[in-house]
Amino acid sequence: MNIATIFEIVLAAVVLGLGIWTIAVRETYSATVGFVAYGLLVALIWVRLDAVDVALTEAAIGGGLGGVLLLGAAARLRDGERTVAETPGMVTRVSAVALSALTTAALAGAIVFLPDPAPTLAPTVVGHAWATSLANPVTNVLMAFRAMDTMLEKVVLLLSIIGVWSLAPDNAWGGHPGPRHRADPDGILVFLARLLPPIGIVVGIYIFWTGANHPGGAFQGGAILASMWVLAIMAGLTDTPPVARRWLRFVLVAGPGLFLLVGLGGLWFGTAFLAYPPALAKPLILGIEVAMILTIAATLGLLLAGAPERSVK
Amino acid sequence: MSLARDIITIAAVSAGAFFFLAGTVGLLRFPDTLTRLHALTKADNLGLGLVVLGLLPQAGSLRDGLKLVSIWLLVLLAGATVSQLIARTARQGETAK
Amino acid sequence: MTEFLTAAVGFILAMLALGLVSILRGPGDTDRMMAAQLIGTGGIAALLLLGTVTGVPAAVDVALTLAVLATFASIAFVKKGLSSLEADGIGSTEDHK
Amino acid sequence: MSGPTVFGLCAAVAVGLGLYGLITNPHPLRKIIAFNLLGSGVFLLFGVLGRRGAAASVGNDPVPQALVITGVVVAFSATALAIALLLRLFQKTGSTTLSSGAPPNVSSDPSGG
Repeated sequence: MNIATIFEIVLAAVVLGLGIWTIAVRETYSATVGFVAYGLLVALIWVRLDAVDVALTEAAIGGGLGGVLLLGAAARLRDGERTVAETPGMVTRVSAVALSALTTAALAGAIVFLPDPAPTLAPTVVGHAWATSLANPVTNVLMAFRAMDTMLEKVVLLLSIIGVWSLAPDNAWGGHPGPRHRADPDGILVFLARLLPPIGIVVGIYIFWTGANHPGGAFQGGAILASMWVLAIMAGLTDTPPVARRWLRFVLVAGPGLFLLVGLGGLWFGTAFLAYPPALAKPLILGIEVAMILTIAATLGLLLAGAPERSVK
Repeated sequence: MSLARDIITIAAVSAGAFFFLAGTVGLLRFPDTLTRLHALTKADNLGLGLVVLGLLPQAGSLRDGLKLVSIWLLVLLAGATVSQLIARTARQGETAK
Repeated sequence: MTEFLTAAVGFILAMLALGLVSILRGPGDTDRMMAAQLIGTGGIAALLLLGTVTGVPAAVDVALTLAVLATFASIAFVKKGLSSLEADGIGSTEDHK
Repeated sequence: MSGPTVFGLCAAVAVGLGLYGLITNPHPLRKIIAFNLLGSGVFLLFGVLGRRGAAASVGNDPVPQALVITGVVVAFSATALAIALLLRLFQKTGSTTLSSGAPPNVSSDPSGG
């Protein structure tokens, strides 16, 4: 057993310890904090598995935005904690343990006994990289070889924002999501909210731009941009826009819309839906990604803000 | 030359790890929020700074080195602001009791 | 060199876990607010070292992302923790002035 | 025991933990967290299998990686929708319980929704 394996066991143990904490601890707020820590450390496992694209996504979502989303809910639901009393009985508990143990055993068996090396599509992906002239194989899969999945994923984002908005009470329909934050204009929070976003926006665009040839991409970059927007909102520098605004809705559909147009263009001029002509592949993909990073940033920020709560005055 | 670089790395990263240790001991031993905050921010920022310093000789290019330093500066900025906010909250919580 | 750096990552991870134990156990919510800060710094240090060990230069980009988002998460921790404290009439540091 | 195997076993346990929390924890927000834990375990399994399928100078099979990235995004949007539903339920009834036996408190809805 060498030192690398020991390190891997330590990492897995810490991550699992946080998982157990998240499930077992009594208070919801503590569980949320535990889950944020879990999400950040899982990013380390992904780096160790040589999947840096996923590590970036996990750091942005699992640790950053997802954590903030859960935390906000935990803070607002704190008063409701007392009303939950009905804990499951002994029988439910024991059968849940049995079911979970069985699932874990089956998955562990699959990990131990499945063939190594596993069947792979990596050579096919690398072999067809010429078609897009992008060097990052994951971006190639996301934007070209399985572009349909990515387009539908953006549609899922759009559907969920529609779902969230439709939960607004009647008097706030089409209004501002979330509470209006106010802060001391000379305070330290406002200072940070003025200083950090320019840096964050540069980092976001860098992560997006480098995604063509190295790990990164529109989603990870968009998540960073969204977090900077929400930071400015939390510091009271700006307010969430009323969801009925036309420009906002245009931004939200720009990414999937352009994707769909390019896809239909492929059907019209070329051979198949979403087939890019090889000479135009790179500019087309970049164009879609630029539209998408704006859409993603707006969507993620609004998902964090939640349902509209205040009507437009 | 590479030996000298490795020695710098080992020395700085060890010192950084020591500060992480000191921070954790502080977190475990100090009695109240403000002192624990002190332990956390001082030790972590210095610890990360030393780790970054240790990794600089191993960086492949100038750009990578600049990225490393800018990460440290970002964390310093964040640490300074967030610990201010936490400390204020803690103090107000105390006076209100 | 690789062995040393791997050991350093393991050590920092262990310190991170210990620090988390003390923070998560901590009596008040102000203690728990430090969690994001601690994971941010420790996680970034571990990532940078790990990137050098594994030979994944892009790990620096992950650390950069983490630096920005951990700052954001820490602010949100304080803000959200604050808004729940305000319900009890405590703590109105930055809000409502 | 190689590195990916360690993480694979870790992922299997995470799935089990998430499943257990999803079934036994009465608080809906805890159920959401448990479900996310379960999902993250499944994603890790993908990553471990992709690592085993590493070939052609790629450290990890890009196809499962792309699947996982899509999955993370979808999981995030589902979580956001679930939390919005939960907050609205809390706003409307003043409680977060899902059981129909609990006394509803509808009259206390200030928003008139």
